[in-house]
Amino acid sequence: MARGPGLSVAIAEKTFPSGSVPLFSGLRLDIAPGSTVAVLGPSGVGKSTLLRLVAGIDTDFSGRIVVDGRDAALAPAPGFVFQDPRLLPWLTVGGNLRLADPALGVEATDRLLASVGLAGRQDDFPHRLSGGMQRRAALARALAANPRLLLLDEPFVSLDPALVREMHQLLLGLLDTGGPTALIVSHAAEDAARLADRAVLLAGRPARVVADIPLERPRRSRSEAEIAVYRLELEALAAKTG
Amino acid sequence: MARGPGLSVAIAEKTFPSGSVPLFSGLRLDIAPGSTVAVLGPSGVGKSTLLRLVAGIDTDFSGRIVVDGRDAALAPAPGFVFQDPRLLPWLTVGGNLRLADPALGVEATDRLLASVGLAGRQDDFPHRLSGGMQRRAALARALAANPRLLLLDEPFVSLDPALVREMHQLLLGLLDTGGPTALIVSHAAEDAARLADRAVLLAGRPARVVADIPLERPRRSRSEAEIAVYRLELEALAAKTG
Amino acid sequence: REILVLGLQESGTVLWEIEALQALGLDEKHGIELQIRPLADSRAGQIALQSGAVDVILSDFTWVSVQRGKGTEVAMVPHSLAVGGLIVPADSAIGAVPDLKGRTIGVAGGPADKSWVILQAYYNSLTGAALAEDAGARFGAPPLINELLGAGSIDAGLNFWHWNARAKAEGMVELISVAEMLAALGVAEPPPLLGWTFTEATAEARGEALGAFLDASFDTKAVLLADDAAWEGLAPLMGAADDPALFAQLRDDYRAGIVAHYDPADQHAAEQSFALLARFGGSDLVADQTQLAPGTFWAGYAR
Amino acid sequence: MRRQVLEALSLPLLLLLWQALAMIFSHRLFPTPVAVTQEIWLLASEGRLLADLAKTLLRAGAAFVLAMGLGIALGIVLGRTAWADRLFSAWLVVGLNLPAIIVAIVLYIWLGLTDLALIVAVVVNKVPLVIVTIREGVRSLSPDYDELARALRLPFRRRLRLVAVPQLMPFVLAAARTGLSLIWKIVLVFEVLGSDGGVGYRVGVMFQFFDVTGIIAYTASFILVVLACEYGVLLPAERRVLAWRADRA
Amino acid sequence: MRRQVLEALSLPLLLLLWQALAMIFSHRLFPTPVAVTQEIWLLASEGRLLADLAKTLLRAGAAFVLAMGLGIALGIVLGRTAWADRLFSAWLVVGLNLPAIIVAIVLYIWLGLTDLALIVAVVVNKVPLVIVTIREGVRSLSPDYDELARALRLPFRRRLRLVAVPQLMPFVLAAARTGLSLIWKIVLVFEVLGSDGGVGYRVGVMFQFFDVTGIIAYTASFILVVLACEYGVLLPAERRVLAWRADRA
Ligand SMILES: Nc1ncnc2c1ncn2[C@@H]1O[C@H](COP(=O)(O)OP(=O)(O)OP(=O)(O)O)[C@@H](O)[C@H]1O
Ligand SMILES: Nc1ncnc2c1ncn2[C@@H]1O[C@H](COP(=O)(O)OP(=O)(O)OP(=O)(O)O)[C@@H](O)[C@H]1O
Ligand SMILES: [Mg+2]
Ligand SMILES: [Mg+2]
Repeated sequence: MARGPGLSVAIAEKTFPSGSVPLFSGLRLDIAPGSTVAVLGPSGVGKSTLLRLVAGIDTDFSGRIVVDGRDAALAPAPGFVFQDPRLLPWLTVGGNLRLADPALGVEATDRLLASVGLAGRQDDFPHRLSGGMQRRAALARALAANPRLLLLDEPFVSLDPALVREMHQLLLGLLDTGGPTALIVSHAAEDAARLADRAVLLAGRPARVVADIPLERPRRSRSEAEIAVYRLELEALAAKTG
Repeated sequence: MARGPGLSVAIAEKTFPSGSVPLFSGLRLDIAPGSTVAVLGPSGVGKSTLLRLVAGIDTDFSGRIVVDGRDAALAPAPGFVFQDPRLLPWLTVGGNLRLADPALGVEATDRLLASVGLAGRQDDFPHRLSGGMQRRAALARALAANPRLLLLDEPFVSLDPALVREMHQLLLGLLDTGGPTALIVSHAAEDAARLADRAVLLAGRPARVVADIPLERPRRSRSEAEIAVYRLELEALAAKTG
Repeated sequence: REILVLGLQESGTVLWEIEALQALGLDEKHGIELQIRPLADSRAGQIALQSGAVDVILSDFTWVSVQRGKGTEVAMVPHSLAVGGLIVPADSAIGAVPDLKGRTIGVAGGPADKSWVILQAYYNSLTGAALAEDAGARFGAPPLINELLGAGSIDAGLNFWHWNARAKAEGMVELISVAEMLAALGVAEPPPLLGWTFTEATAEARGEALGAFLDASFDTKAVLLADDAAWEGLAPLMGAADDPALFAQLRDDYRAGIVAHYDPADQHAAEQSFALLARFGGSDLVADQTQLAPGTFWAGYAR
Repeated sequence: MRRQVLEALSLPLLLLLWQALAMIFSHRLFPTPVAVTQEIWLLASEGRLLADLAKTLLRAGAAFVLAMGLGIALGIVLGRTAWADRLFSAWLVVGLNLPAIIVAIVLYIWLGLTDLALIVAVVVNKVPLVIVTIREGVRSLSPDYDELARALRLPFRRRLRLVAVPQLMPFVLAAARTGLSLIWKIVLVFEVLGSDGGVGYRVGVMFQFFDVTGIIAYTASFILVVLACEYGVLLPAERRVLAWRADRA
Repeated sequence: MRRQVLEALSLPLLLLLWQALAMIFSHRLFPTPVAVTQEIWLLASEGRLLADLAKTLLRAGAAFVLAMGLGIALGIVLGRTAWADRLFSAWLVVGLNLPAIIVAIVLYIWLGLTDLALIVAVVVNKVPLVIVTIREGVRSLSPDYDELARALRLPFRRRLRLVAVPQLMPFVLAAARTGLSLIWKIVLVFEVLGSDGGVGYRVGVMFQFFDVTGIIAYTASFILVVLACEYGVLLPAERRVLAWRADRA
């Protein structure tokens, strides 16, 4: 498979109609094709907004966000996990997956759902799922169309530790073989330590990149000890700004 | 302030209309007045459902749930944090707090919002808040009426580590001085290790209490080391069943 | 003075007579007081009579006959013989009824309108064919027919007399009146199509007042028939205040329809017309009756 | 199970109540359902009931389809584009409140006394109502799902079908249910004003005789058709489309 | 700013269009707005326009309040209690499709030609429409917020006001906007059938003479009142209640 797109984020200013202080002002961020970036930062700093801008959903800002040479809004659909599950309640779980890829066959649906621990739930409406199950369904939907760009807003929340490990494995497999570019927002340093090859810490208002750390050891070959070190490093960093 | 109510949960059977296997069957759980119980268990085991039953929201089960000698549905309003923020979008943040307590004054609102890091946001509509901010507003709403029973479904999700610590402090203060009875659902062993004086682990379908561990050291006097021990203990336990 | 409530269509031609009646003081003379309840259209009159809100309305004889057939005890005393006619533009190529073949006729009312039924019967008697098949008919409200005739979107109009009077005043020509058609079909005398209508309960309980009112009405008619001066005050009511030609047309056509005498024993013209209507109009016009219901014309009064 | 029983009971219960009331009052202008049924039979076998019904159904059906289609399209446009909504806000109010009689006069004069004029008049009368209802629906579409649709880059038609329509469904259903009944009522009025047949025309004729049994017979047969629509088309469609909501309850 | 400008332009634009069309066609039955304005002035100063308008407004207003109140209450009941909804499902369809003329006959004959009969007839005609719209709204109430209300043990009135009404708002607005216009149209019909004044009565009389200018003058003055309602009451109320939605956009 081809590598994921490179990203070039240059936000001159992003202010919400109601806000006075801009959320972003002169933010620059370049992301290499196929890399996985963990986006860290305190609650309310602008992480979700950044993902929305990169996804081309929110176009109300000055500046330019380029995905693979094209304007973000014109780039192909990213795989997006919103901060809430945002499943359409009138579609079954399977229907929600087919929303992302109308051509998704029965088998592919089965396989995808099984990979997030929801085997056999394709015909249930979302309200029959528990909170954590809904989030997993949302993750499955984001992956359904094999997107080249993954934008995941706290994808592992509401999952028990065993499931989190499973999801880590799932993503590791995907990131290494498929090579999509990924932005993952998470408050758990562990997620970054396992999945990312770069961590970006946002802080302040307007938000700025206060730390930009390469996690150089290729994630497949990281030992548990190395992961623990990364984790402690990131936690310490976050503690300073939080 | 008076102690929180004692709880006696005896669910003969709880099955969802669509489900075949009951979710609970012969579940018993007694909770002492004023105690704080962490409810742990894998995603989809029935934690949120248990909270709904105890809150008296879901009355479609056989058995009996007694809160302070009364049927759960007839007991006074608990402070409930749902798994999603569930703020009413047409009310401001202040309006959402007053939903729980119509008599809540301006000052009390200010104080409450400040305590969850949302000082000055009372007149914003919820959609202006970030995901983590909305969760904190929901927590503030649950605390607004000084309820004697707290039912918190993953209250610290989507918060950065610093905020989680602040929220821990907030709850610690409340639990120790006010003495409400509390059920806290969380996947983070840390939350239980710091706040709970008892941890209940649910697993299986029908869900059963597979572990019921007293955290005997009073939470105020727990050292960081003791907390770490508790945490590892709970994590190990969860790993076995997850 | 006894009070009698009349439900009358506002701006209807009947108001001309009432206005004259009051101007002549004939109500006082006959010892009654008339209260007019204005109505917006003819359907409102039927509702008003049935609900007891008024004592007397104006309606046509088929309605009364059909109501009697259905068991509602109403009766009438003739008020007017005025009928409509077939009207065409002055330069029309239609010179006689058979020329209607292939033309478009605008008919006031609907397929069950009395004039339309009679025209069909007349056409049939002349040509042996069915007019409804030979010509295109469009049905609509009376003013709409005049409007469409003026605009040239229909070739001929079959309208009520006062609408025809207006059309005539604007230069249209009446080809043949319904009375003439009836005559040709063998109804020698014009039938009294419209009459004062009341329930028999009213007739019984208030026969005297009713009689007094009918006396006043016939007296007024006599004056209107003979005396131009009585018309003078009516021009505004007739909507012809500044149109002498229209005024004269309306007055003359009105006079042509005035009922001078009433003998309940002699209803030959009405019975004949009813039978004709029943034969050609069918149940839409006369329900299931084939004969004028006995007692349609009130026996409690004669003039 | 119980659902079907209650639904099946609804109409008989109404008929029973009607019969009881008619027997208590026993007035010529208040016929019993039995009498009306006989009348329907009579009118259908010997009269022109079926032909009239067909005419009216055709007119009402055509007007319904046109009005709903136009109204939904315009409602969506006005709900989404604020400037158009504002610019035409007064037009809509005027359109809503234009009496049928004026529309009828204007159209009959322009288009003549034709079926086309009648159908156009009905559509003109009904469209503003559909617009208003659908516009409220569009205004209350969830911006969250909008974001989702944009993130997924859903093409317009899929977005409409999968995201917008399910949310608009309650409004469409309200517009359809009220719409069908309004359209038939307006058709009645226009048929009285100028047409050569149809239920409204015949009811107008019957009104001349105060033939209440006949009027009710005609009305009842039309209502039976609408009931058939409701139970045969609308309710099943609604159940299918709103299955997710029923599943939840 | 721009919002007000567009809204203020809406009506003049319509009048301009009308004037242009009237001048192009220049037909006696298509009066210009200027002619209509003069006619309004004439009818108001010398005729009975104001008295008629007052009568009709009173009737329409009373019927509106009653119909909305009853319809909302019944709509909520039917939306919440499935058995009642099913048991009365056919009744509602019948109620929706009962022609005005039948209701008018029955009520005028029972209650006499009174204002009471007129208002009751209008209410009977309109209530089913409100019920259908509100019922759809109630059916689409969020069960999540319901749970919240139950958890907070909100008493009935607060629950209604703070949780249910804001969700029902789009449906209530749709019902109110369409309702006002429908009620006025039905009042027109009933005034023709049995009353001694009011806009409908006068329009009926004017129709006898095809006094189109007069009819439009009467209609226009009523529509002006409705426009005043829309811009003076409905829109501001809507903006206040739906502030949260506007804030978001
Ligand atoms: N309305 C419903 N209909 C059918 N099944 C339901 C319904 N609600 C919940 N369930 C099922 O009940 C089970 C327990 O759900 P619950 O939400 O209580 O889980 P949970 O322990 O809170 O999980 P999580 O940690 O993922 O939130 C799940 O298997 C879910 O599928
Ligand atoms: N529609 C809006 N109108 C006004 N302000 C907004 C809006 N959406 C977000 N904000 C503000 O923008 C800031 C960033 O929000 P964002 O959701 O991006 O934060 P976040 O980093 O994702 O936080 P969290 O971790 O809590 O989800 C917050 O202060 C929030 O109040
Ligand atoms: Mg966020
Ligand atoms: Mg849960």
